[in-house]
Amino acid sequence: MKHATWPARIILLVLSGIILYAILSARRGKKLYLRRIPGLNAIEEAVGRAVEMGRPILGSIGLGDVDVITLQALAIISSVATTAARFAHRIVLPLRNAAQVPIAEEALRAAYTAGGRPDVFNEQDLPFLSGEQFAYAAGVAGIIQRERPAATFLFGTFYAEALIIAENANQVGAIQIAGTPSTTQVPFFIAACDYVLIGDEYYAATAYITRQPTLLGSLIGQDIGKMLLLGMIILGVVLVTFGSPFIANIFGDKDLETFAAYFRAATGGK
Amino acid sequence: MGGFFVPKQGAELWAYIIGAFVVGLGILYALSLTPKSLRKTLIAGITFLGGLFFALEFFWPVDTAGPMAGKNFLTAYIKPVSSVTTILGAFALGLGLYSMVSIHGRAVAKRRENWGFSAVLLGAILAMAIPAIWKEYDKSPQIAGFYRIMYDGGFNPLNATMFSIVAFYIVSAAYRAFRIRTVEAGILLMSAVIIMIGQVTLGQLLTAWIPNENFSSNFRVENLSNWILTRVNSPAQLAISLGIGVGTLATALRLWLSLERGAFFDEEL
Amino acid sequence: MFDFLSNDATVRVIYIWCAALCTLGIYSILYKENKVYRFLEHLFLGLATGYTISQTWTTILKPQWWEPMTNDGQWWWALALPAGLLFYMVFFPRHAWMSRLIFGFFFGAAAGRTFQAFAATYFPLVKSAVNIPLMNPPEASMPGAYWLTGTSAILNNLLFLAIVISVMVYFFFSFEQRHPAIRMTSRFGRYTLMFAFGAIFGSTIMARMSLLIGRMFFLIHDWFQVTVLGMKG
Amino acid sequence: MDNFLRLIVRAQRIDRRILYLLLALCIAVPIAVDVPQPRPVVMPETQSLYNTIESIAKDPVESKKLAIVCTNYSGGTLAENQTQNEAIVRHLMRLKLKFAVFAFATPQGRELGRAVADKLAEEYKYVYGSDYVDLGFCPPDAIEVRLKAAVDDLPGAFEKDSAGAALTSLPIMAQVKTVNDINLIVEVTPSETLPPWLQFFQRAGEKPIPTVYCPTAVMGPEKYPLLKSGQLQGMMLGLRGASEYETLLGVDGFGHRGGASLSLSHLLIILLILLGNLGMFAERRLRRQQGRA
Repeated sequence: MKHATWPARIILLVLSGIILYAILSARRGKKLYLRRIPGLNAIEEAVGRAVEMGRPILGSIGLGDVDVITLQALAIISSVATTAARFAHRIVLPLRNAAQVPIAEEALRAAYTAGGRPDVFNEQDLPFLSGEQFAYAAGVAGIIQRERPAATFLFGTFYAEALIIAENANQVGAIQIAGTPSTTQVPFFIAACDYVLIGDEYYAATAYITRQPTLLGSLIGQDIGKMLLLGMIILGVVLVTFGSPFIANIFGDKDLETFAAYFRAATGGK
Repeated sequence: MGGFFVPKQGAELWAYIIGAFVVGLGILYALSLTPKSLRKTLIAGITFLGGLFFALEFFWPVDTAGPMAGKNFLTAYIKPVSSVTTILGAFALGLGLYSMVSIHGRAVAKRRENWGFSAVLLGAILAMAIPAIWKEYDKSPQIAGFYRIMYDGGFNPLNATMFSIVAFYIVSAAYRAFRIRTVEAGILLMSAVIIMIGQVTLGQLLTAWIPNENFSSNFRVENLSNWILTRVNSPAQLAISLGIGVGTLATALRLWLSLERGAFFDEEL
Repeated sequence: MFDFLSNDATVRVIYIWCAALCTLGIYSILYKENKVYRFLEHLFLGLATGYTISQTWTTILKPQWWEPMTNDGQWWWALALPAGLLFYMVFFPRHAWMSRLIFGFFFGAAAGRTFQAFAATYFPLVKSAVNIPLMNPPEASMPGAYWLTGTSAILNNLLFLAIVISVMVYFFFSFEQRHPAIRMTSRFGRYTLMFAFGAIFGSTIMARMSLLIGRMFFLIHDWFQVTVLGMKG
Repeated sequence: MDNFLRLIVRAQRIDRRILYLLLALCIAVPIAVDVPQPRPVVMPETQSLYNTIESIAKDPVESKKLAIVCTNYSGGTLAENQTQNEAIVRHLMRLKLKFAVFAFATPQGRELGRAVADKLAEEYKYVYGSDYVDLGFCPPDAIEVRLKAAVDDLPGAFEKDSAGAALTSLPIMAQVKTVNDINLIVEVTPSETLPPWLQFFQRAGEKPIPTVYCPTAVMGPEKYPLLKSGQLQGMMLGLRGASEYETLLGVDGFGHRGGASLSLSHLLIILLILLGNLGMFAERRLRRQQGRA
C-alpha cells in the first residue's frame, strides 16, 4: 500500500485514537491492572546471584539502530543497572551501533546515579564492537569467555548471533533472561536461556518494570486495539463463510470503488 | 546564475559551500543559547516535524488521474528527505569509532596487559579501510590485490565462520533443551523433530512408500511437516506479528508525540 | 616490491591460506577460549570496523552527499555537516542536550513511517486471516481434490482461526486470565506457540547446517584439495 | 540392566566438545567422499515457483518483459543463497527470459549476483546489455525511495548500471519504462528484505507482479502466510528448496551435493535428542529404584 485507502485511514486513526486515549487517561491517574509476566520477576534473582558470585553482569541491546525496540531494551537494562548499582556491581554492555553509544552511556550513567553509586560506572564497560553482526558476536563471545558473567540480559533486536551469545554464556554457567520481538530467535533463547519474553511481552516488559502510567496506559490501549482487530477477523470469517468478502476488502489495496460496487450489489444494482 | 537554490560552479560553488557551512555553524550556536525551559519543547517540535512529513505523505489523498496520479503534493520530496536521513545517520559512525579507538588506543599507549591485541585491532581498521576506499580512486592491481587478501582472506571467511559456528551451538542447545520435562518442551521437541525429518531426503525416504495422493498423502512426513509450517506455524506467527504490530504503532505514537517515558526521556536537560 | 599483489594466482593462494587459517582459528573457541581466538577476534573487529568505515563513505557519503555537492553544484548539502555535528555535542557536557535534536528527528522519522509500514505489512495479513470460509471452501472444487478435501479444508480453517484467537488471547495483558474458558484458550495459545517455535527451530537447523557445509566445503575442497594438494578444481 | 541404565544416564551429559566433533564429521565426510543419494520430494511452494517462471515464459506478452533478480546475500550464506540464485538464473536463461541483477541489502550481494549471472552467461550465450543487465547497488536506506521512483520511471530511478553506463543506452532497457514492464521479482536473501518489494513495488502497477522468494531456511517459515495471502507466488526454502529446484531443472548442483551432509547432520541431532531423553527417563527410573531400596 503506497498511500492510505479510506478504510486504512479510518482503521489507523481509530487504533491510534484508542491508544492515545488510554495513555492520556492513565496519565490522569486512572488505576490500571497488569497481569504478572513470569520472566520479569527473575531479574532481581539474577542480579543477586551475580553479586553473590562476584562476577559481572553482561547486557546486550541487540543489533537494532537507535529505534523503538532498542530504546525499550535500554530501559530494561537501565533498571537492571539501578539494581546492580545498589550492590556496586559491574554491568558490561557491548554495543553494535555507533549511534547507540552516547545514548547507552547517558542512560547507564543515570541508572548508576539513581542506584547511588555513580563512581562504579565506567565508560570502558560499554565497548563499541564494529558495525558488523558477526564481528559483534565474536567480540561478545570473547568477552563472555574472559569475564565469565554470572548473569546475562539479552534484550532488543536479534538475528543469528543470538545463539552464539546465549550458548557461550550458557557454557560459563550464567543465568540468562532474554526478550526480543524477533520471532525467529525466540526458539533459540528458549533453548539456551532460563527466562524468555515472547512476542509483545517485550513491549509489556518496560511497562511492567517501570510502572510508568504512560507505558501502562499504552499497553491497555494496545490490548483494546488487538481486541478490535481480533473482532474484525472473527466477523470477517463469518461474513466470508456466508459469501461476503466485506472485511477482507477493507484490508485490501483497493479504495472506495470496491465499496461502491459492494453497496451497489447489496442494494440491488442501483 | 538565477536563483539562490540552483546548482553553482567553480569558485562560486565553494564560496556557497563554505558559506552554507558557516551559516549552519551559526544556527548551531544560536540553538546552543536556547534557555533550559524551551529545550524539551524544541526537541519535541523537531521530533514531531520529522514524523509529520512521512505521515502526511501517506495519509494525504492522492490524485486519481493526470500527471500526478497516485501522488500527492509531498510525494516528490520523499527522495530528498530520505537522503537527508541516510546521510545524517552516516555521520554518527564517528561516535562508535571514538569509543573503540579511545579504549584500545589507551590500552596500547599505556602498555596495559594484552595491549598487543588492541594494536592488532587498530592496525586491522587501517588495513581494511584504507585500501577499500583507495581502490575507488586508484584502479591499480596492487591495491586491488591487497584489498582482496584483506577481504577474501580475512573479513569474509571470519564472517562466514563466525556465522557457521551457530551450527555447533544449535546441536548442543537442541541436545540440552529438547528433553520432555514438561508438556511444552514435549510439543517443542515433537514439532522440531517432524520438521527436521521432513526436510532431508533421508527422512523423506521413511515415508516414500506411502502413495502421494488423496487421503494417504497426509501421512507422508514432508506433507506433515509442511502442514505444521502452513497450518500451525502460520496462524501462530500471524497472531504474534499482529500483537507486535500494534505494539510498534503504540510506541511510534508515543515517540512521535514525545509522550515516551523511560531512562533516556526523563532526564533533566 | 608489491608486484606480487598484481598476480591473481599468487593473491588467490595467499587469501585462501589466510582464510583457511582464520576458519580453523575461529573454530578453536569450540574447544576453549585461547590466544589464537583472541587474536582473530580482535583482527575481525578491526577489519569489520574498517569495512564499515569504507562502506559508509563509498556507498552513502560519497555518492549521496559529496558528489552531488562538489560535482553537481548542489551547495546546500553543506548544511548537512553542521547538522551531523549535533551528534558530537555529547562530548560537551554543557551542550550535550543538543544531540537530542538530531535523535529527535530520527525518532520522529521512524515513527512517521510506521503508519505506512503498518498498513502495508499487517493489512494483507489480516486479509489472509479473514479469507478462510468455514463452509464450502474453494479447495473442495480445486483440481486434485478428493472426498475428504472439503472436510479437511474446513477443519484446517477452523484450526487456523482457533490458533489466531488463542495466541492473541495469550498476549492480552490487561486482565487476569482467571475464567476457565479464557485460561484454556490462553493455554492452547501457549501450546501452539511452542509448536510454532519448534517448527522454526527445526527449519533453522537446516539453514545453519548449510552454512557449516559451506565452510567445510571451503576447507576440504578449495583449501586442502585444490590449494594444498594441487588437485584440479 | 542397571549397568545399562547407568550407561545411558551418563550419555545425558556428553561433553559438548564430543558433540561438536561428531557434527564436524557428519558434515565433512560426505563432502570429502562423494555419496550417491536419492532425489528429494518437491514441495508445493517450490513447484509453484517453478510453474510461475514457466508460465511467464509461455505468455507472449509477459515473456518480453524484464525480471528482477534481487540478490541481497553476502558471503556468509553462500551455501544456501548462491545455490538458489544459480538455480533461478539457470532457469531464466533456459527459457530465454531477460533479467536484471540488483541488490540493496549489501554491496557484496550485487557482486555475487553479478558473478553468478556472468558465469552462467557463458554457458547459455547470454550477452550483457541485451539479455541481462546489472542495476547496481542501492543503499538500504534509499531503497524505499528508489522503488517508489522506479514505479513510474524505472531507468530514471536506477540511472546507471554498475559500470556507470546510462541505462537508457542499453538495448535491454529499450522496452522497459515503468513498473508495468516487469514480469517477475525474485528476492534471494538471508534477511528481512522482502517488505520494500511488497510495500512499494509489487502492487504499484496495473496488475500485481509475480513475486518469488528464496530465503535461507530460517527466514522461510514466517513467510508462509504470504503464500496464502497471494503476496508470494512461490518459495525456495534454503538448501533443500534449491535441491528440489535442481531436481525440477534436472541438474546436479551444490544443492544436491550438500544433501548427504544435511541428512547425516539431522540424523545425528535426532539421535542425540533421543539419547538425551532416554538418559533422563533412565535416571528417573534409577532414582525410583533407589528410593524403594
